[in-house]
Amino acid sequence: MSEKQARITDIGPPHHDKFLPPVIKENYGKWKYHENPRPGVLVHVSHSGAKIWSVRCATPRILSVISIRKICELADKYADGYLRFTSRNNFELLITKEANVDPAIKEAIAIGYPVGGTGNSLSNIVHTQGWVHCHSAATDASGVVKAVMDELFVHFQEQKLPAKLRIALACCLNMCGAVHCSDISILGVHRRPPKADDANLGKICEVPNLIASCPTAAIRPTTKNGVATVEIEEEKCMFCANCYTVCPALPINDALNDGVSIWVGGKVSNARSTPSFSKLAIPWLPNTPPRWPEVVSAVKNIVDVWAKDARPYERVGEWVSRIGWPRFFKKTGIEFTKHHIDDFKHCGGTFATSTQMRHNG
Amino acid sequence: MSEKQARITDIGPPHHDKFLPPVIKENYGKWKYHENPRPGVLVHVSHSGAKIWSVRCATPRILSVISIRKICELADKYADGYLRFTSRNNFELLITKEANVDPAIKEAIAIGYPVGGTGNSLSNIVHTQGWVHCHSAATDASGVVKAVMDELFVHFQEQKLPAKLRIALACCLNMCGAVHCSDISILGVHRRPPKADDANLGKICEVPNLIASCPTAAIRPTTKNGVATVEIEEEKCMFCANCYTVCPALPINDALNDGVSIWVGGKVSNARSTPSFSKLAIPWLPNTPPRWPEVVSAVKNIVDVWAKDARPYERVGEWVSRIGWPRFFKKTGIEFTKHHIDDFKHCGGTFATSTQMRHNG
Amino acid sequence: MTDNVKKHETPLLDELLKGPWPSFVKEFKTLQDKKAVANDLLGQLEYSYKTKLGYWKHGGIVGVMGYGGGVIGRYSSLAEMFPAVKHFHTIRVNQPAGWFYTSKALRTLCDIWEKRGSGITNMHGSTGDIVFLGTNTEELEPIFEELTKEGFDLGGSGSNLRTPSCCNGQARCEWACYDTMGLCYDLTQTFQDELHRPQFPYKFKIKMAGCPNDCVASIARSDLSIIGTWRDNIQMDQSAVLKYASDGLDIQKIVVMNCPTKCLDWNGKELKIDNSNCVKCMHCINVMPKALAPGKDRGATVLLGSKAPIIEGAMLSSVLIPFIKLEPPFKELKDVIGRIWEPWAEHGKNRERIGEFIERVGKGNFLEEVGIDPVPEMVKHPRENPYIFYDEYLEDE
Amino acid sequence: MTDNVKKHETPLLDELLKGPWPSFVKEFKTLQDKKAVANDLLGQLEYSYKTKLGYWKHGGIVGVMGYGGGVIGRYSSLAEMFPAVKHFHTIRVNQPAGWFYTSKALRTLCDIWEKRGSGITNMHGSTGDIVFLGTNTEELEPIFEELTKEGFDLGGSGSNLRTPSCCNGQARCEWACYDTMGLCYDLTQTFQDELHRPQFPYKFKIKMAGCPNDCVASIARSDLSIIGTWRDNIQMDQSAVLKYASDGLDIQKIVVMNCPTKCLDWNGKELKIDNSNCVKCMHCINVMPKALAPGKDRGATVLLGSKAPIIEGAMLSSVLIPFIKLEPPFKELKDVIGRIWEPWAEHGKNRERIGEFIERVGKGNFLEEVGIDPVPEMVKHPRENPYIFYDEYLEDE
Ligand code: SRM
Ligand code: SRM
Ligand code: SRM
Ligand code: SRM
Ligand code: SF4
Ligand code: SF4
Ligand code: SF4
Ligand code: SF4
Ligand code: SF4
Ligand code: SF4
Ligand code: SF4
Ligand code: SF4
Repeated sequence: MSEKQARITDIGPPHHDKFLPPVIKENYGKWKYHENPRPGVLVHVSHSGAKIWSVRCATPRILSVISIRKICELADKYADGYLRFTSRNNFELLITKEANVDPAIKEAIAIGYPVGGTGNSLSNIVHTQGWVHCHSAATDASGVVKAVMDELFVHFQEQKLPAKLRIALACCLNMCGAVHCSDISILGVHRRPPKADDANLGKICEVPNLIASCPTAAIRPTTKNGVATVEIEEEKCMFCANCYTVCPALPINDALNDGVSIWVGGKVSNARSTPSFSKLAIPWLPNTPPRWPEVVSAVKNIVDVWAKDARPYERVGEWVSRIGWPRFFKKTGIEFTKHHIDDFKHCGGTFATSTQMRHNG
Repeated sequence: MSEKQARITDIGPPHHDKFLPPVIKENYGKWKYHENPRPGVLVHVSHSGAKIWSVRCATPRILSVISIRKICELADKYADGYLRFTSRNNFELLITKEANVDPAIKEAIAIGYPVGGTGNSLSNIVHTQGWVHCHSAATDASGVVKAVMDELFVHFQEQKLPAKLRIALACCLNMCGAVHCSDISILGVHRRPPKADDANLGKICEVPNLIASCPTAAIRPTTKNGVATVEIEEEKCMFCANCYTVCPALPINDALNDGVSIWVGGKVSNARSTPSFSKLAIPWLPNTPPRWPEVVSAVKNIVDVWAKDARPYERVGEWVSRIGWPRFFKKTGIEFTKHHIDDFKHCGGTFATSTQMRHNG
Repeated sequence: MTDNVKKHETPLLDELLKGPWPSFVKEFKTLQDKKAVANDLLGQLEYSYKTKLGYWKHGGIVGVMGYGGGVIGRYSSLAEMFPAVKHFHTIRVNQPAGWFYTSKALRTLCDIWEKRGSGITNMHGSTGDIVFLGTNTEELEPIFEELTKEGFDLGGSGSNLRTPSCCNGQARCEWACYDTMGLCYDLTQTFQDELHRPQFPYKFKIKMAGCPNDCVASIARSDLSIIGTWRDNIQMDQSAVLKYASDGLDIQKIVVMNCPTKCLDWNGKELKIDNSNCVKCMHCINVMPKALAPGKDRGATVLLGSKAPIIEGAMLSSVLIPFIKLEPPFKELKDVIGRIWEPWAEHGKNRERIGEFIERVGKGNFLEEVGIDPVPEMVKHPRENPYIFYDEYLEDE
Repeated sequence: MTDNVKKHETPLLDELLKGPWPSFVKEFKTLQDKKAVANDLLGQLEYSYKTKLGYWKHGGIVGVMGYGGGVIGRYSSLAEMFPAVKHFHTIRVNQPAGWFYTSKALRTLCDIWEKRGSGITNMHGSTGDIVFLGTNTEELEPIFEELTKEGFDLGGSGSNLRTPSCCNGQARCEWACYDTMGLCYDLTQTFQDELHRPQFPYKFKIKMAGCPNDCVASIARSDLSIIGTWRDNIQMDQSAVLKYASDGLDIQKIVVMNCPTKCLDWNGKELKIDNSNCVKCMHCINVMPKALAPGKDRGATVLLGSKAPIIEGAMLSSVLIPFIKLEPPFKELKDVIGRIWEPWAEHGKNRERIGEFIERVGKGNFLEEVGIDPVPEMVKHPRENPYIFYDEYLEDE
């Protein structure tokens, strides 16, 4: 009992007050407006007249303690040691003295943390673990992100896009990155049913649970070489990997057929249009490490077409809503296939139930 | 064999050519435009300059041979014997001589067939059999229609509504009248589970079929007094009557609890907005023959509020889309209940998934 | 009274003789003295009004020889009180396309029906048929014989093709983009066998509208909806536009602002249409029929699958063919109809409408089966869920 | 190298050292010489890049004493080739609200993690945690002890409340309609037990955004989404509007035309807002932050149920409470949270998120259970199907 008391638990995170720069503490809840003097920089102005400059710097999200310490030095030097991370894995130096802003930017860039991602730009890609840490990944996360951001880098640095551009990546259908609601999403997918490890399955997994885990009832119990295992009805499998999550003896990874799908037109904000899901653009592209050229050029193509065609403040989905899906496919040159037509449970609502069409568009 | 040959079958309907007035035959496919000189009258003008006047007269849809013969006389007198019926059960005298139009109108009205229903008016109510002929009816059809049209009669005669107003009625969920897509719909509903006729059920119906017919799996086999019958799990029953369609020994009618629901905002045309389903406005009103005053005043109320508030050419659903459902309920004074919230299979798509709201509306 | 039966009192129904709208009760009353069946129908209906219940029984297959449809069997459960409606079957008579008649033809129908049935009709049923309301089983064959002699045939019921119907189209409407009545007649004749003999999992309805106004509600009420449209530019008479304006039409507010794609532009002097963005909704044309008209390259959009809610919820038809030319003998269309029936007839479950079937097997698979290429016009938007049934994959060499 | 292991060659990964975007490979490389685990992680990842497969195994519950979450157990299936990553568990450390840090705090975290783990992190995980990427089972307790000593605690995993997160709100944003960070801290502390000990059918996430821009994607990524909004009129400084106009902003095109309810009116001199039709979408405010601001009667909309697609398809959160005032101690909100957890915890199926639960039992029933009145703001539109589970009826007297 005494031992238990000594052990500290359930304290929760430290209170953020400890980490706020004085100017923020003093003006908490009193901000009046902000300006965006250059890409990557915001200045928030208080009703009191006080100001705080935020310099937004990109990270690869994976950070070693070495790098974090370097970032700390930067914060010490220009921001009195105050900084924060954003909901998209950038960090922001919170600077009180305007004079520190430009030098901070210069040094951040110099040590490898580009500045940008504000306003109508492309910010960091929300992403997940991939082959770095997850058992479930149908593709890598960080590698694809790096390759795509290298190609689209100018859009992070500049604010010349029609609207904010939010890209997300998830390495499997679990979608730990918010790919279900992003302007452009990159999603790792399997294309072959899981292959039962017959020898071990019965030992590791509970067969009834396993059977129940399959949303399409594709899994049937069977016996092979005298041991209980399962077989997968290939026609019914939609490669969701839910069975694999439940039972590790049903690996679904397939070097040749795993790959990447591309989705477009989702959003989260309530600005102008309501939040909406991403829609399928490209069902499958191959996994081609280290730089996934097919994925990179597919994403770039969509960005280019959108950037050229959209009106100001028109997010990708809003742009497609205006021009219509037929034109999206035409303008991007992406092929429309039977896979684009929803055939899951609630598919009826996605069918075109009107004669309204741009026949001579 | 010879007998069989004598029997005429599979001849299909007579060719319509036989029934077209000469001016239509000559100008078939050559009409240039039309005008709507007064409510109930259309004049179509051909590229050739030829004209045809149509005088639209209401019917109760149920017509005796006596009445049809009277209508024939009218057609003979003013329209050279040519007439047609419309997709909403009105008839139209097809008149070649302009001079016949006014006398035709006068006489039609005199013998009980009011003229109107064109342009932005209320036309006839599409409806079904009700207690006149159907086993499945949860309300009468013709009686409700008569009561509602008596009340809204002015809107049939005039064209002062914001847009076309299409009302439909179906006496049960089978919805033989197009109530699923009408501006205002009147739908007969049951509210109690079917009661098995235990003594006869096993004889008349196949129990497995019957069980399979229930979409919510509310029907369970059982034995009573030694005979096979079924019992209904009351909590699971959604009163759809599908079981009764399959098995007459499961009557669902209930004098006290059958009644009428009101739906709004559906449409069929592709004009402006795309076709859309009707939505629940009032879950239940009592069956109060002969004149259903609750139903009549509920419909009238909706029509009045819409007529006052809508912009030109705004159908009921388009109007609600603009003002939002919260205001629809506020303006009409209709109570919003848990029954308005969809809880059927695809309900998720009907939930409000945005913060966009008129808080100070 | 043909028979010596007491005339039923109908105090409740009599209430519905009042008021300006034509009264269905009056229709029964005109025959009450002449026909026992009308009298008993009134009696039973009055009883329904009193008790708030219906008293009809379904079930029991009745019909005419060789046909699997066209008659709806119905029996009174109060036959002892109302013996004349003990049997009260309806007969569905296939209407002429567009519901055009001469008084002569109507009188012929009346004569047959007065002789052999209740004398009461629906003009028309919801599907489009002439509905003869109420007769005995024994009268069915004679009625059929007399009808066919006069050139009329029965309509559909049961798991058949149902009676196709259409708007009046080119007969009396300037907007019809194809000959709806011609097509309706042609399809009805071509598919007589499907209309009269059950060969489907469930009913199949066809409705034809000449333009996107859809005056027969085909997109909501038919498994196959054929709706006229055009591919080129709206035809415009600029001077007629000006005339509307000077006559007081607020073109900006009433026309321009209601265009779903905002592809109209009106500067007070000229109306401009960005036809590449026009979705052929008809609104501007509807408001200014003398100034605007559908284009010249006309045809139809073919949609599939609408139905009432039983049992998975109502459906609207969805796009199968964005644009098809429709000229007699309508070969391409008929070919498509045959092809869509095939997989449904073969794999459809009992009481599964084609729209439900398509959702169950997947529209993509259905298209493959039918041999139609998927196009984005078929969907509101591509899929949102990642559950793709990939059917292509690579194999190790 | 701490251990005497050969440095793995990584020709494929080295390709990702090139290019302008910061390289995650570089992050591993900075530790490759110092830590065998970094070296073997690089080795295994290079092998993944070569073979296009991942090599991690899940399963096996690992964690710290008394907690049911906060650690994700992970094992290499290539442990013979890469022994240092045989165990490679992640630790989720509950971030401070709004992800604010001092360099001092960060250095403390770095020191602990360099000593006891791979030295590699995610700043931050998708749910918001500080993610410590890769350590051994034996290190878990020591790490936990050192973290708590420094004032940090673990975040959530498993069928727990997950680590709540929020936008920076009033700390640095003029639009925050309530104190997101204050609320986030408060809820996290209040629900420590739910966060650390599994007591739900599945995970439960809370995200808080200060305004409808939703900078933490709460409406898409949290079972409970609390999004700031206001009830009164937009605050406007007309002269600042004019300044935007004279600075070249096309107010008509960029602002007015993009308003979802077209409730703005701009005549070149004055901007008028029909606030009764404003749906608080933020767009006009976003474009003109110096001229417009949310109203003064501020609070939040509470929405429920968003999640990723497994297994019924993705969901967005839907409205539970259209407007709620949010002042410490947030009693009403906490009360609601307790009430929504109750039926779900009791009746939810294993691995059933609350959004799925609500769809299964019916939102109306759920509301009844929770004691919240249904209002039309909860739905896009009322039901379209007639399958109403009436639960009131009349009985014969
Ligand atoms: C006669 C009829 C077709 C037939 O073959 O029988 C017909 C005839 C015409 N319709 Fe229709 N419509 C007829 C049923 C319909 C239906 C179907 C229905 O009501 O079930 C619809 C779809 C209704 C819906 O959307 O729910 C329909 C939607 C229209 C529209 C689009 C209205 C809208 O703004 O949504 C127009 C255009 C207009 O009137 O502006 C139109 C226009 C017309 C025009 C002007 C076409 C023309 O140039 O001849 C005709 C006269 C309309 C009038 O009443 O003023 N017609 N029209 C039908 C008359 C029914 C009746 O007795 O009232
Ligand atoms: C007579 C008619 C109503 C009317 O008063 O006009 C009618 C009457 C019946 N309909 Fe219908 N339906 C009639 C048009 C419709 C329509 C409208 C249409 O065709 O445009 C629909 C909605 C569209 C559709 O097909 O979905 C319709 C949807 C149904 C359904 C639901 C089908 C579904 O898949 O959801 C049923 C239920 C069934 O088939 O068991 C049904 C069943 C029935 C039955 C056969 C019920 C029964 O088992 O007794 C009714 C016979 C009543 C009787 O006393 O004759 N009726 N039925 C219509 C046919 C007349 C005609 O041939 O012209
Ligand atoms: C670490 C993290 C991804 C990342 O790289 O950031 C993550 C990683 C995993 N997620 Fe996740 N999820 C992470 C945020 C999310 C999010 C985003 C969010 O929280 O905003 C989602 C989508 C939102 C949601 O909750 O639906 C998400 C939806 C899932 C799902 C699907 C749940 C569903 O109901 O659809 C699963 C599947 C499951 O639970 O079995 C899952 C399961 C997993 C597992 C536990 C899979 C497994 O069984 O091993 C992953 C462990 C990977 C690993 O190697 O550590 N993860 N997961 C995120 C947590 C870090 C943190 O605590 O900050
Ligand atoms: C720092 C951050 C919040 C945080 O606590 O971390 C933030 C901060 C701001 N957001 Fe945000 N947003 C942040 C993530 C988001 C997200 C979430 C996401 O991306 O996952 C969204 C929803 C995205 C979506 O809809 O898919 C988001 C949607 C917005 C919007 C609405 C954009 C739109 O038109 O749809 C605005 C308004 C605007 O910029 O016009 C906005 C505006 C702002 C303002 C201007 C608010 C203010 O006055 O301080 C801040 C600077 C924005 C900028 O980048 O120019 N913020 N913002 C997040 C920065 C992420 C990053 O590193 O890039
Ligand atoms: S998206 Fe899938 S593979 Fe990627 S981290 Fe999440 S569960 Fe793992
Ligand atoms: S991957 Fe999904 S669909 Fe395929 S067997 Fe496993 S659980 Fe079933
Ligand atoms: S709606 Fe129902 S009750 Fe009415 S005619 Fe059709 S099947 Fe019969
Ligand atoms: S009425 Fe419908 S839900 Fe109720 S038992 Fe019959 S089939 Fe089932
Ligand atoms: S559908 Fe079109 S073509 Fe047919 S009658 Fe109506 S308006 Fe005319
Ligand atoms: S037909 Fe419809 S979409 Fe085309 S220009 Fe006219 S109003 Fe616009
Ligand atoms: S959600 Fe609103 S309050 Fe929070 S940071 Fe974004 S804009 Fe500011
Ligand atoms: S907040 Fe949105 S809805 Fe309100 S006035 Fe501004 S743009 Fe319009």
